[in-house]
Amino acid sequence: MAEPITLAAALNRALADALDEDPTVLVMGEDVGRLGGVFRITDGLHAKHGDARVVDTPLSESGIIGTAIGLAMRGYRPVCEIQFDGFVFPAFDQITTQLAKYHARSEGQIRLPVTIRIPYGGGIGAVEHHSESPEAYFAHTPGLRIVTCSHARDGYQMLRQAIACDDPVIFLEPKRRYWDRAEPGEVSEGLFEARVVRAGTDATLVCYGPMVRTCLEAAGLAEEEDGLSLEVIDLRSLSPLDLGPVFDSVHRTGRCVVVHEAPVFAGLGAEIAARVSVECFYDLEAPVLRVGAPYAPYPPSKLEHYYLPDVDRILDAVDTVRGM
Amino acid sequence: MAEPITLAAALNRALADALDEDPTVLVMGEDVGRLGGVFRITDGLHAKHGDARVVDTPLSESGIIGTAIGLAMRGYRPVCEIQFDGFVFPAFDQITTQLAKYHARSEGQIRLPVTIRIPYGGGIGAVEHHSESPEAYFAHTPGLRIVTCSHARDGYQMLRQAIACDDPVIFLEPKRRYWDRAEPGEVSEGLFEARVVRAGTDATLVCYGPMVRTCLEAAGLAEEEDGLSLEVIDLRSLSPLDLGPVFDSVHRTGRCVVVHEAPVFAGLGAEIAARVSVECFYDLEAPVLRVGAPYAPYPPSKLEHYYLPDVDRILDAVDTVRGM
Amino acid sequence: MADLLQLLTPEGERLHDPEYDLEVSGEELRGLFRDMVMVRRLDAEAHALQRQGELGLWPPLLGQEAAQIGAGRALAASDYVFPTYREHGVAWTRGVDPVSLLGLFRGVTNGGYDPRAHNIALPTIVIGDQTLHAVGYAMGMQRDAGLDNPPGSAVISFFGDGASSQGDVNEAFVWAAVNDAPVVFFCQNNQWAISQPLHRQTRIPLFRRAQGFGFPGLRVDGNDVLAVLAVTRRALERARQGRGPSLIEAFTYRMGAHTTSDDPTRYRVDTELEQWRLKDPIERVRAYLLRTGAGDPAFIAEVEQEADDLGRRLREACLTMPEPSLSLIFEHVYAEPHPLVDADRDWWSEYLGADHG
Amino acid sequence: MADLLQLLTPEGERLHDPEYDLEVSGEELRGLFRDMVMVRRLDAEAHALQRQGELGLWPPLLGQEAAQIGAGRALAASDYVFPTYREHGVAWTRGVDPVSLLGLFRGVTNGGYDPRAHNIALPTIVIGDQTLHAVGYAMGMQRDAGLDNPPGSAVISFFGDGASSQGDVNEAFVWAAVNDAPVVFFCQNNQWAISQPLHRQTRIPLFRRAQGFGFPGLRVDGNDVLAVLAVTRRALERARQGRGPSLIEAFTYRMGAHTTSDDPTRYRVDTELEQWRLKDPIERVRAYLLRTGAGDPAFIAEVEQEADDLGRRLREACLTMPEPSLSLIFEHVYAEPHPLVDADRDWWSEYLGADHG
Ligand SMILES: Cc1ncc(C[n+]2csc(CCOP(=O)(O)OP(=O)(O)O)c2C)c(N)n1
Ligand SMILES: Cc1ncc(C[n+]2csc(CCOP(=O)(O)OP(=O)(O)O)c2C)c(N)n1
Ligand SMILES: [Mg+2]
Ligand SMILES: [Mg+2]
Repeated sequence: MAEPITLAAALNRALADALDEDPTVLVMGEDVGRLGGVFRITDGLHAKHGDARVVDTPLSESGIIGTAIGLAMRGYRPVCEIQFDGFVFPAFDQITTQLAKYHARSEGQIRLPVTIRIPYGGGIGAVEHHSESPEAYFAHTPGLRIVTCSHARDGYQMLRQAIACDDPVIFLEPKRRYWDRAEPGEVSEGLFEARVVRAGTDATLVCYGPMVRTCLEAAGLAEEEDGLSLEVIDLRSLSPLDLGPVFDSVHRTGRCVVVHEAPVFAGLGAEIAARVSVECFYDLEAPVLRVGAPYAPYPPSKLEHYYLPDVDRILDAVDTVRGM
Repeated sequence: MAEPITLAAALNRALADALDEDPTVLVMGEDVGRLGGVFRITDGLHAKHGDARVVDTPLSESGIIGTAIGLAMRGYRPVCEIQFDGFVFPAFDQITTQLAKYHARSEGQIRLPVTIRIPYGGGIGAVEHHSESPEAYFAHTPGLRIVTCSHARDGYQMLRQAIACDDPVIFLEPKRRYWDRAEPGEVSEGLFEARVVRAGTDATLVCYGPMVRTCLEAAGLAEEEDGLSLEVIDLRSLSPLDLGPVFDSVHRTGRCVVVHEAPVFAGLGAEIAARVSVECFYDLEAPVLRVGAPYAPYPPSKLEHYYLPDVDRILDAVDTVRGM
Repeated sequence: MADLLQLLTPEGERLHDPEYDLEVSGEELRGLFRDMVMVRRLDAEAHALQRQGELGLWPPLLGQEAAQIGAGRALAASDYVFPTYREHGVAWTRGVDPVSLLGLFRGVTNGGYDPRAHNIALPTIVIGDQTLHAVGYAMGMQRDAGLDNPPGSAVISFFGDGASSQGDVNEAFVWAAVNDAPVVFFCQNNQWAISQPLHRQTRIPLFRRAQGFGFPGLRVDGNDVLAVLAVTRRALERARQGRGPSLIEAFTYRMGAHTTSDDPTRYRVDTELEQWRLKDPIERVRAYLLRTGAGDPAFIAEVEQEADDLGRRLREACLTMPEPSLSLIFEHVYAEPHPLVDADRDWWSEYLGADHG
Repeated sequence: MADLLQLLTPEGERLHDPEYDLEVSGEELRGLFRDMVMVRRLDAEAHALQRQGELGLWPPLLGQEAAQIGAGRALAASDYVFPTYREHGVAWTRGVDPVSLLGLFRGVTNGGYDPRAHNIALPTIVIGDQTLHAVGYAMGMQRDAGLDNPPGSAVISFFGDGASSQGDVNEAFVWAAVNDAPVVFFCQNNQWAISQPLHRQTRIPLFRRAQGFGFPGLRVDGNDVLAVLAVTRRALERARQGRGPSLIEAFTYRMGAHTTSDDPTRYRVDTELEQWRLKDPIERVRAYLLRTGAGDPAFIAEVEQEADDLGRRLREACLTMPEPSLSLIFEHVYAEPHPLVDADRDWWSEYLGADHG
């Protein structure tokens, strides 16, 4: 399958193969059946597997996660779709209080291999609640694993790996990249490993999900326009965080910029910056900077281009860490 | 009122005075009426003000916050009690999606002066879900203000100020300090200002809520045993964060340890460490260290003394930042 | 009463119900007709604007005109409304300028109008959340009046058939019941929640849900503006008198797509649509007006004309709607000053200033 | 049927109900009596242990023995149970060693037993959450059997009167109804949610809640072990046959404090307690046993003896319960390796090692 496909298609294929290969896998969520989900990620699954395995649910997110927990206790592997990032909060209690803690509570006797797929992030001109980046809430919750893909190549394998994982996994899908194409194929990294997606020597850009493409564009532009060599690292996993490659990189570059869409304040970038500041204390030529959203709710879409990190803001931060 | 009183009594007095002075103030929550709340913080309020103003609610946290929003839209100032930290999550959607965002959504036309009181943190030997520290979730949510008191003196005034604030305020009460006594009286700081609670020169301890007393004990011991001079800063407000005094301090001490009960990973300490690492980049003699909980759910209470920061762990971190 | 109250048949026959009859003057009738035609036009224009890329999204009310106008016109000015994203018709009855409904979907605002000016909250997008706000607001009215007196005003909360599955909506039923809150829960059962048919949410008629919480519920022909007006008036009156909440299930149909992003052909069949087209809420009133002479062709033409004018006005206003400025991101995050927001605002303005300079 | 099913009066008179009659052998009766005496003793011992500082907390089941034993003994081994923190009696019927119920309240574990060994989930402390787990588990049973076949096994979910106000519990009703899930919702209405009397949660009897969601609900004398056994068997049978969910409201009373931390004198009056003492669940069975000769004083003495032995065993086991080790904090956070947890574990062990060395 060398033919380039979209991230949406890759994820759809991952779900289709998981359903084919493992009879305990279920897909559940609002409108995942005939409609195939509002983003069509579950397209065709219901036609093939029917109501028992592709479950159109009532309009109740707490119900989706709560029943998925019960299904997992019975031996199933539910893959839940939350329709948009902004609609995961009614399920927050079930996710943080039950899903994240049941394995520890039961001292290893109860495993909850539940995958929660959430299309997240902005940049698609949507109305309120359709562009949130809730990753920091989940990362601060021990017991969950959080991963996010940035393109079709990773998308297929990461989703397969997430479904196969015996722990609960929050699988964040960068909705504005659903239509980006890449060649599918084997990926060498494990689900929880970061990847250097562009090698460089002058500064390190740390990013994930939708910001990977943006950072690569920034690095490309910096090279063209100023002959700057920026290293770009796609974290891929947010919990656990695989910062080894970041430390290695910053040891060399001495400069680091962390980029995400969520508000900077108490965002995941804070954790990354805090750790890099410790691990690379003697190598840092400049403080670790963070590029993200201001401390404000997601604005009306005509303003989202200000709110979201873009190539210019990233390069502005790079200039700053380079002392210019 | 110079007679020392407990934090619990100070908070009770603040609620009583607020109800007396402002007819729009309401107290609502589970068991806040006749029982006076499980911690007796609302003791006597129902007897004086009755069902209309001291509202025993159904057992439904989303209902408490959702109806408080409606009451606020009608011109009231609800002070909601969430019985324990671990029970706020069913209300997470109403808090993050509605309470935090309605003022921005309405472009300033709708103010929601709702105070949410939450007894939080561990150290009281409780069963699961009764010892959580959820502050980072709220701090990462623009539109909310988060404050936490550490003793009776601040407790009274901070709660009065929180209730008077025209924005939603999450008021975190360090439950294990409810029975600590202090002399009530005027406090010079504004609600959102940090305070240096002990001056020092060798290193800076940044803390809040239940950890303030622990840090002061650590500083006292360090002085006695090693003649170490530790500066202790009580942040008091977590959003906004008042880091000015912290920067001033670290400029002088060059060493900083941030302490909280919540898991270190993606906790509020990360934000503080990241900012101090930027602002004090050239003054730091050592990386900013964080002392908090490991990446694990709150353990059975017989293990909480390992899980929670204590004097020894704090001083161990101080040794580390002092290069020993 | 019957399982589905109807006062005006799809053919425009006036029915009489012993319990829920209604006296309507010719003028009232013409007013209701006009309202429905206007909001259908408003809806069509917004739909067209979205198709032409002027709006990012639009959730059409097509088919639900009678439910929204009947409910909206039952309200007193002092009552308060909590709508979802689809209640354009209700907003119309509150005197909200339709132009201000477009901003949300054009992406220039997350709100659009001043709730205090019209006693209608902003559209709630997160399903069900507003029902609890409505109960809280109603509890406030009770406190204004003193708990022992009838509140005199009431709240109405709109929600959909899908929303009935949300925990918050059911908690709202609990709270309203135990507080005897002056609130009317108005469920527009348009048969679909995006692609989910009603039976994914419930196995029994939705109006029966109320029984389980101890307050009355009834189902009304949601395409019959007179029946909706009658039952909503009654339910509001009950609430204002301090006799507590009720649930109205307006049985109607979402004639259009869920939103302009939706493709209903993937999940429902045209025959269903055809069935419902015969029950059009406007046609039956037109027929009744003409037959009874309460309205003549001239009047109807006049209304159509007015609707076209509204359409033109909407279009112009939409195209000339001012772009929001950067400051809107920061301005209203808090009611009181917040240093971090101020610092961000300053950084952004300086950065963009520099950038653009 | 009557509004409150009863098969054995407080005076120990056997009643007969046309619909819900029950054949119980003398042996069964003695067994139920024994169960109730044992769990009451278990409860009393744990209560005493808490008073002596050996447990941090204890939520007593005193007064709810019949509700819990009647429901528990209606279950088949293959059925699955979702309890709250108060279902010590139900755990007993599942063969869970009572000793393992103490660890949670002694602070040595957050669980205490292996749910898989007894088909009973761990106690759920956060009110209502478990009802959705129960529905999901039941949906799993349906899938095991194939959606078109009767599942053959069923799930029972316990919850309290207060829990009925939680969104999750009502969502569980929605999900169970639309899926015809083989689940029995067993509400122990013990009249109180800490200090909140029932009327803070509902204005009508709780069993009627089920009507609103389209499945049967009924109220049973929760202090009558025979009636509880009969209705629970019937509801479980119905579920196993694929006929969907039902709600049982066991009308009972929390004779003790909410937990050992609670002080009921602040919010309820002794006369209420006195009323309910006359309806004691155990006394009526004792009277019936003796009158019918199904049990003689010797048998009763024997059971008392057995209960005392259990009490002693509990006490000893509690006092000698091993302290948890540091590793428990880290060991089971994840099923698969997690580098951050490993790093934390290593740091803590090294730090404490150093510290203690
Ligand atoms: C909590 C939440 N979950 C999911 C969505 C996505 N969503 C928007 S509208 C809708 C269907 C709503 O159906 P219904 O309540 O019947 O109202 P209708 O759209 O038919 O008017 C869904 C699932 C949402 N807005 N909020
Ligand atoms: C979500 C949540 N909110 C609040 C609490 C605190 N709490 C523990 S038990 C209880 C009352 C429960 O009453 P009920 O459901 O009737 O069960 P009972 O205790 O009477 O058996 C409350 C409010 C909780 N555990 N979980
Ligand atoms: Mg609908
Ligand atoms: Mg109870």
